[in-house]
Amino acid sequence: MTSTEPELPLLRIGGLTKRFGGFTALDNVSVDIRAGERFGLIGPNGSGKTTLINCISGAFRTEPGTVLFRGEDITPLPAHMRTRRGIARSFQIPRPFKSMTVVENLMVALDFATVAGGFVPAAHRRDTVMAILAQTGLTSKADLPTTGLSQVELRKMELARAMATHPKLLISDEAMAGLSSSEVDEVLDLLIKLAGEGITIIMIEHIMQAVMRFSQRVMCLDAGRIIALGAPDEVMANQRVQEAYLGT
Amino acid sequence: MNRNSIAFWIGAGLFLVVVALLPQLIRNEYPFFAAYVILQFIVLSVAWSILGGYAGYVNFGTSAFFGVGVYTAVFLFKATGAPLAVQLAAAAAVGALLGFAVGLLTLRMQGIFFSIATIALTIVIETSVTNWRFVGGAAGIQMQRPAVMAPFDGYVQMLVFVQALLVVLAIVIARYMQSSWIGRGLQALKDDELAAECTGVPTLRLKVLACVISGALMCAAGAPAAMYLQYADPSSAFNLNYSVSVLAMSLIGGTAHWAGPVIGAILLGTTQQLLTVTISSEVNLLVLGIMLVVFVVAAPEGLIGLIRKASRKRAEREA
Amino acid sequence: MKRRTFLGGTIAAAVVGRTSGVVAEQPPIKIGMSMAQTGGLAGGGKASQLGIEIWRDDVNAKGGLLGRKVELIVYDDKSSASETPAIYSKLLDVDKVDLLFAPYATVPTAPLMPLVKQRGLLLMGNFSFQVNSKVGHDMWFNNAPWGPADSWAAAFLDLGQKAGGKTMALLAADQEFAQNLAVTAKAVAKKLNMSVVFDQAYPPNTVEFSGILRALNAAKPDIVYVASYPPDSAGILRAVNEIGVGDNVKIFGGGMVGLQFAAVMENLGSLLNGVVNYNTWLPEPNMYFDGTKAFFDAYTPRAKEAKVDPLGYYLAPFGYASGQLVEQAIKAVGSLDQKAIAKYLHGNEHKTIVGPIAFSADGERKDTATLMAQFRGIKDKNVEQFRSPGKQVILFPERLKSGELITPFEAART
Amino acid sequence: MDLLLDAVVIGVLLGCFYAAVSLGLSVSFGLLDVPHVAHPAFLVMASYAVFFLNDRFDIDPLLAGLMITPLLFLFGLVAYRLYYETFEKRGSDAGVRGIAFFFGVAFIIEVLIILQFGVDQRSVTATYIGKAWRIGDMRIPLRLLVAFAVAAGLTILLSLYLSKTFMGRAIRAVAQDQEALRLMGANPVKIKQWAFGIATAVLGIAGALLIIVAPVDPILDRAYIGRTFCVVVMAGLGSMTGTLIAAIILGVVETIVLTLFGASWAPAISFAMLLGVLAIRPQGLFGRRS
Repeated sequence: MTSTEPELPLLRIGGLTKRFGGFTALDNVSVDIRAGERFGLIGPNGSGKTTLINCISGAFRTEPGTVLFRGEDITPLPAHMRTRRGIARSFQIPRPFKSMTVVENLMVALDFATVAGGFVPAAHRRDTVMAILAQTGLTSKADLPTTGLSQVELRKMELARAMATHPKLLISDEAMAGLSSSEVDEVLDLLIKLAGEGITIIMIEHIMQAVMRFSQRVMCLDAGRIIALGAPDEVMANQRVQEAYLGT
Repeated sequence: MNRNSIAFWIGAGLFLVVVALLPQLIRNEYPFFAAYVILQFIVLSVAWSILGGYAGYVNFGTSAFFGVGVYTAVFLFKATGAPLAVQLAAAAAVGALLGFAVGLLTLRMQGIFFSIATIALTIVIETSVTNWRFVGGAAGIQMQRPAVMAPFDGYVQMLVFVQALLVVLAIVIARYMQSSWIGRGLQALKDDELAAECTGVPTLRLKVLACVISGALMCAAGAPAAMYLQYADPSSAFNLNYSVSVLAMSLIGGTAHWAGPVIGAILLGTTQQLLTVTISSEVNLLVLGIMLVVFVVAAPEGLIGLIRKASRKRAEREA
Repeated sequence: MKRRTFLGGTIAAAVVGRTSGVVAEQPPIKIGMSMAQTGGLAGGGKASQLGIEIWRDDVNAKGGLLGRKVELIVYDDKSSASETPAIYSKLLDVDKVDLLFAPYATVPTAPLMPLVKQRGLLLMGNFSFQVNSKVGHDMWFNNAPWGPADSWAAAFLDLGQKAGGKTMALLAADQEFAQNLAVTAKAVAKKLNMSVVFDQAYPPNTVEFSGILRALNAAKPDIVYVASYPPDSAGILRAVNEIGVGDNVKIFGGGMVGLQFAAVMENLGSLLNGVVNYNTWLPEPNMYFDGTKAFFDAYTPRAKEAKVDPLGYYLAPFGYASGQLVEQAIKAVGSLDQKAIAKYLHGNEHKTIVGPIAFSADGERKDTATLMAQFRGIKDKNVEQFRSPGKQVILFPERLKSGELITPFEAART
Repeated sequence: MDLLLDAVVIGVLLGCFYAAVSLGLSVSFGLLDVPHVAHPAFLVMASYAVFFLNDRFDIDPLLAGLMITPLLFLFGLVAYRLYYETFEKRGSDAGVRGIAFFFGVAFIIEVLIILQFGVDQRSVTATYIGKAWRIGDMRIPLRLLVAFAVAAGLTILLSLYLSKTFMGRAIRAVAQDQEALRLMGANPVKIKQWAFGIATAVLGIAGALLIIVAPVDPILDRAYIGRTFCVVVMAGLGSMTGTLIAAIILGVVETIVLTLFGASWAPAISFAMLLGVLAIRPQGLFGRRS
């Protein structure tokens, strides 16, 4: 199941293992993600999806296993260094900077994440932020405090904040959980649009329709192991995947 | 430079000029003694807020930093007779180093653990100084001030000016940090440390930076105290009172803006000075207790929060 | 009622002085001081202040000084050194007091010494220990009976040596006053050719002394010199009672602060028996001078009302004596000229309710009048027993003596 | 060697006493995350109540401690309600302001004690105070043995309560996952309030021990802020047996340093140990969090 492409993958995860005390959350996970890919990550609750992206984004340290990003070993790097190299994420439960407005939330990303790409000159900062907000449909909320946002707006704000870090890889952690079907479509459209701009996206999702519509490849985790990886319909048809889902 | 900044710098300049001229206008020494204490608390509160307010890490060890400042000055004075400016600079350097060490050691922990670590640190440092015979140990040490330097005609007046300089320095730093990327990073990590980290904020480095700056300022604020009291003993220099008063001043003023701790320190510092010379009994402590409880319950964002709310309401009415 | 008692203690003084119009033509003579109302020194501070207040009332009843009423201005220094410079500056520059009394104890007094020296002011000290030794101010006078720095330790170790002691253990709190005592004790021991077999400084807030006392016992000293603070003094004596100190100990005590305060003495009761400790005034026959009895007759009811130490032997009469000293000096000089007052105080012996007082050049007593007294026949839970003579037998100094040392320590405990 | 054995024995007993005064905090701070810096002030207050009953009515201090337990429980319920209404309910930033709030409460308690009882230190009388138990050459103060027995009993009782009873398990659950509890139909606020009541009620006995072991004064609480938090953090939050063990470690180390090395270094050693634990094992020695 390993990829056979000659060029280097954007992200290469090799032999990743993560234990909490006696509990093994991830067990020897290896996968490559190609540049520009739309990658779906599924699995029942507690299967290790969020743990995996925590390991990719640097929130957790991993003992055995490596994470290679654009050919560089980023395993020892803390999260913010990974963000600066181009890995951005959203959170399962939105984590806005509560004391700030929407614009200020994005400013944080501009201030800190784009160090490698050079500072955005002061005069253009607001323009840059507003452009991202326009893209995510949050223009009218720009100067509101985040406490005043609805659930779907919070999700979009998180994606916008992630975008403001100018990522090459965007990880969306259940950005559609708890949204209405029309809102799910909104967010999904947004993610597809972002992918169209050349950003590689890993999407964790429970809503299968969304996964099927979005993903070029899907990986299914169960109890910390990869049980299926491939084209969406192949994975869905996989018996172990079905068992895993029905089993919970 | 916008209008706001110009007003700020003019204000700061005027403040220093007034402090420098005051000895010519007021011959009475008492206001200088009282002012010195209040200014000292302003520096401490502003410095505390850099870590405690902006980053949300509650330092219980204000007295540790203050005491280290005092004893750096005592040591230098006793060992080399170094002038005040050298004592100050050395205290700031030691404070920065201490802040760096404390930060690296403890800032990986969650907020409350950091607070507890700072309590422990205070006790460890106080005990060490108590056992350090060269600076007097537990028995304390008396010092004779050197002659006052021109253009000042009284030592206390000079110390007030020095402390006023520190106030301006502390505010300038706090103000810069608040409005710059550093402040935004600290605010982000205060709101949500993981989200901040994943937005590119080097949280540990920023916290350590805040701890270094805060520590340097606190130690600097403590350094002149040796010459102010002409006496130092560990139980006074490491008094819990500094930690609690500074915490109270910052919260009463509000920590979201640099002006908060300034207002809080002036308000509570003046109140304490007044109570000392009026009621002058255990009621003094009772007032501090009640003010703390009332403010954190009724004005969670401090006075600054109340002012902002009021002005927002006015703006809404006018709109 | 409650409110009045806690406010009353401190500001009533100022109010009374201002509102009484008996000698309205002349402004009052103002005496300023800080005194601990809160913090660790508060118990002593309040008792001391009451003594001074009784003197003020007495002198005003006699028509005041130089035909002027005496007024006290007292602020709380919270037992801390960092408060006193501002307070004394306020007293001098805003309240314009005519005379300064020092706060109770060494720490709050220490920062004032350079101030009064620079301004050339008289400071009537209040139980500080060797605070002037490095400053050398010639207008400083200590009301405490300490005398020369080493006399304290010398008195105790002398008693021990006469009882056959050759080795000494030193247990001192790691705090200001106790450490000063410890230093002089070591110097005296050297002079007396006594070997120090145990020397420990224990930290403030130590909870349990049984361990440390075992270590002390293991050194098998003949003399145990303890320099401790109130909370620890009780802990140490409890541990002594439980663990014992061994039969070879001839004499135990010396510099335990706290065993002079009624609440502590009442708590410890029979645990006190046998301990030889320093004191300043005790109800023994030789201790009554002109006015002493009248003073305690006035003190006892007022102390009860103000919730201050009911016995008040340790500090209160010396507060009164401070007043008597300046009273006599001002009367003799005929003015408030501080230089003249200081000169008079240095040049003469003064009669007070705590006995005659003469000062040496450094402002301390010429001869020590620090008492070394042994607790005897103390029962539990009874504060009134301490009012009768024989409960604390004075062993030193010779002229005030009321009995002989019972030794060894274990024999004296029963 | 004899001395070392002695120091260890005394240290263990002293440690048990430290455990007794820290158990309440282990519940309120360890399990409920309430930054209860007024815990030692509550403790001293309980000691003064015990003193009052002992002094006035000659009631045995331990019995007096038991007598005030229900009152303290109610006091705890009210205190938590107040805290909840002003902080937890509003959510944001409760940590910093909570600390300030409890400091304020602690000062108010200190002043109230001074006004009622004066600034002098107080102690109680009981048959087991001032006597020692002799084993061969060793003498152990009875009051420490009492503290030891009571503390051990208290720890066991509290552990049993938290693991065996429904309410106890609910308290442990609330510490881990409030949402899950809410889904189970239990009201986490009620449970936390109850738990805080328990944490305060325990102070009745703990306060009695405090004044049995040594005299108390109105500002004694300040000396115990460091000690109690040190024990609870070293234990790992919310572990009762961990609290007992950590307290014993603190007691033993403190006593050994006090007895055998430079006594004046004792506080530095114990708190340096805390710093070490925090730096190396932030979850404490027996921590529940990984």
